[in-house]
Amino acid sequence: MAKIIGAVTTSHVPAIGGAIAKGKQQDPYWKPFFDGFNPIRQWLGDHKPDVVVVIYNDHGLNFFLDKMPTFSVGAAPTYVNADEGWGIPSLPPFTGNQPLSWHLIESLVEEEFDLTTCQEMLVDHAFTLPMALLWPDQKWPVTVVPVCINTVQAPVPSAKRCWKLGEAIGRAVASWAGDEKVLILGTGGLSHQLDGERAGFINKDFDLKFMDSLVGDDPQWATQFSGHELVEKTGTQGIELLMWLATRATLGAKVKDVFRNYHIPISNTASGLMLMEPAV
Amino acid sequence: MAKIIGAVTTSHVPAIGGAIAKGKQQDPYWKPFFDGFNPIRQWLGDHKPDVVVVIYNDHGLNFFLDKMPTFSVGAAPTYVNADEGWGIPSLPPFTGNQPLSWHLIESLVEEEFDLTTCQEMLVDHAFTLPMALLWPDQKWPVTVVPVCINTVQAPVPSAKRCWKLGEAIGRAVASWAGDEKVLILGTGGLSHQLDGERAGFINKDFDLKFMDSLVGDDPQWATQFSGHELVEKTGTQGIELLMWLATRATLGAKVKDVFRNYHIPISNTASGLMLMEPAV
Amino acid sequence: MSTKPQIPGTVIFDGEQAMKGYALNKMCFSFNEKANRDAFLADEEGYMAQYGLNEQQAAAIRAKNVLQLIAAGGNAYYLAKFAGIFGLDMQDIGAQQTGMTKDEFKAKLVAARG
Amino acid sequence: MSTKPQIPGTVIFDGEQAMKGYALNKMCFSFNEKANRDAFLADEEGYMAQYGLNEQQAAAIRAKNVLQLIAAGGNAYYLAKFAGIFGLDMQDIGAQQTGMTKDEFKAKLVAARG
Ligand SMILES: [Fe+3]
Ligand SMILES: [Fe+3]
Repeated sequence: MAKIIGAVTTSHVPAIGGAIAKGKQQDPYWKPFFDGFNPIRQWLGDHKPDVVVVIYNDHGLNFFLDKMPTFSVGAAPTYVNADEGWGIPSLPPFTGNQPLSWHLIESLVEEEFDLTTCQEMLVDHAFTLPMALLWPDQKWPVTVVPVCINTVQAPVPSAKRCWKLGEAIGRAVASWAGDEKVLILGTGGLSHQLDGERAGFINKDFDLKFMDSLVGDDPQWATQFSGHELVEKTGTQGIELLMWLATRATLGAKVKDVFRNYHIPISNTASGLMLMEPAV
Repeated sequence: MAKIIGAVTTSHVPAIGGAIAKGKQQDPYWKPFFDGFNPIRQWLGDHKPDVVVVIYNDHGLNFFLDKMPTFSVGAAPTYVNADEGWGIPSLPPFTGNQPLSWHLIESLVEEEFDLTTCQEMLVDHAFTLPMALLWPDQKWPVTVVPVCINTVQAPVPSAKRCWKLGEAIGRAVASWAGDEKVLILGTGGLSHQLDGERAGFINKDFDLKFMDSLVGDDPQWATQFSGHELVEKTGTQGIELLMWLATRATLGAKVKDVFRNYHIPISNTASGLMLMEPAV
Repeated sequence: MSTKPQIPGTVIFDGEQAMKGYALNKMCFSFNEKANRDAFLADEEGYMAQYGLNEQQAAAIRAKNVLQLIAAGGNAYYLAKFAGIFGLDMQDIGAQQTGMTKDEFKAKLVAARG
Repeated sequence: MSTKPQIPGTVIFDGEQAMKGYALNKMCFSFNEKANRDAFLADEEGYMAQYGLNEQQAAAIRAKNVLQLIAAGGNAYYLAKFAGIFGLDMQDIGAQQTGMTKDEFKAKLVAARG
């Protein structure tokens, strides 16, 4: 049976792509961010996952407002990205895991998740850059299954619903007949707001409390808040923490808090990073 | 407060468009089908709905497999159709009811339906032809909200899930601040199978039992069956009866059985027609 | 994906079929537009190559054989648009798949009245 | 749609905003492709007309003013692609919206470390 061996949650911003392309990882501005990934890479080398389920949000590359899904799951043979409008360098293609994609889709629809299935799908920086942070040589040693959550168009799914989605993904992986080691990678947040007079808003207190909550006794703590309240507390794009909730939920009730990093700012974003393992 | 004044469920097939275009309504082949709509038109003239929520399935016009939603809701200012590949005449555009669309979307996402929102949307014969059967002059006296359910790509949503969707649409309409009279129009089915060696399969016993169930004490009778079982009993396209279930569910526990028609065949399809009112 | 009991004469378009038929269905989806239908008719082989159909799919298209198209991963909803190019109606399609004449197939439908 | 308490300096991109901004956002979505970015730069007015921008939207685009673009229904995720055409980064955008210099805005971000 397939097994979730761990989950990584991280922030994403397009500027990371620029920093990688220009080799700025050790510049004083970027060092505290990039160095945070060293222990993760160590862990990946030791644990060698076979598949990554990437829970992320599209930033207007694959989806426009004509067809905007709440939850979409990729089922393509390969996934590529694009320059997204500002010419960021594109990364090598990712190989899909179509049988696992369809198993996830079958399981989730059975559990009354109203998915949009994507048999062709562009993946944006929220997908590609965290992968490049985990595997800097960009020779992906894994296949992938993209799971995308809408944060572009309100209403976005509630934190409660995203938690349930993550739980169902956990059950789906556990019921998969293959023997793959699965990593869940959730990308987004933490607090930041790009638009409006409140641009530059960051909420360190909330972020730290949120990170604590995920590895504590009440990992569903953040699900008490509505989408509107989460925007108020974390910024218009801080709502991307929904990816972290779904990711955490795949791991079950208790987890091992393996590693954390938190750094302000990368671009306009409070950057968080966590590695969790399911508690045995 | 807005109010659902009734629901019509009907079959759809592209050939109806050809019959209308050629004025064949009184040909012996088509007469038993078209005449069935006379009492419905009478009722519409008496009750004058303001808005129609059309629950239908797309046949590969608006959605391809690259982005295939389980449930999608239109939120466009206008909806047009297209020739769909075989040159059927296109009908006058339909005016959307965007405020009601967004109210439905807000309500349904709040209730954990994972919708795809469509701010631009082509509507196919499953939407346009039933409208033309209700209003043959094609001067639509109503605004519309399209709700589309996937029957193209398995897994399709379960009958249970479609029932719940309909219930939630009923609650959403009831909570809408406007004073519109709302008609629900569900289109699809009844038993038919276009593809495979079993093409031409029709199951009259099941269809009649299903129609009875909708106005009886156990309107959820058909929700006991899985999607696979429904295909077995009603054909690969007979599964479109999901639209009827969602439509019926908008009306609440008890309904008045106002009118029914059933005729075999139109094209390869067993054609059913029902008009129900919520019981007061 | 395929653990459910078979329904005779019936292929459920599930993930397995979808993976098999993507190129074929994408081509058929393009036939929603008249310009594309015309382009196909003008150069069938070139059009199929453009969508990357495999040999099984191309042969089924050349043969206009619906059962073969389904076996090659075709989805009924998209295949209908291919059939439309040749003015085939659903009774033509039904007759072809069941090995009946069109009149026999129509009679079978009427017989379902019981 | 707008019954929730206002968050100061913040516009939630809900249905109301979406209805207002569809044409603008559709144009910005097109900037995912370099050919479209180039076409815009070659003829800004013609490109805007092609997408049916209203006067408020066109004026905001001409002014490259983010707050005006948001007021005209622009969505941050799509607007970012417009900003990218001019090589503006998120600190430029932040400074413009908050009325700070870029250095002041950067200092504000660092100050969030507490
Ligand atoms: Fe983001
Ligand atoms: Fe149909």
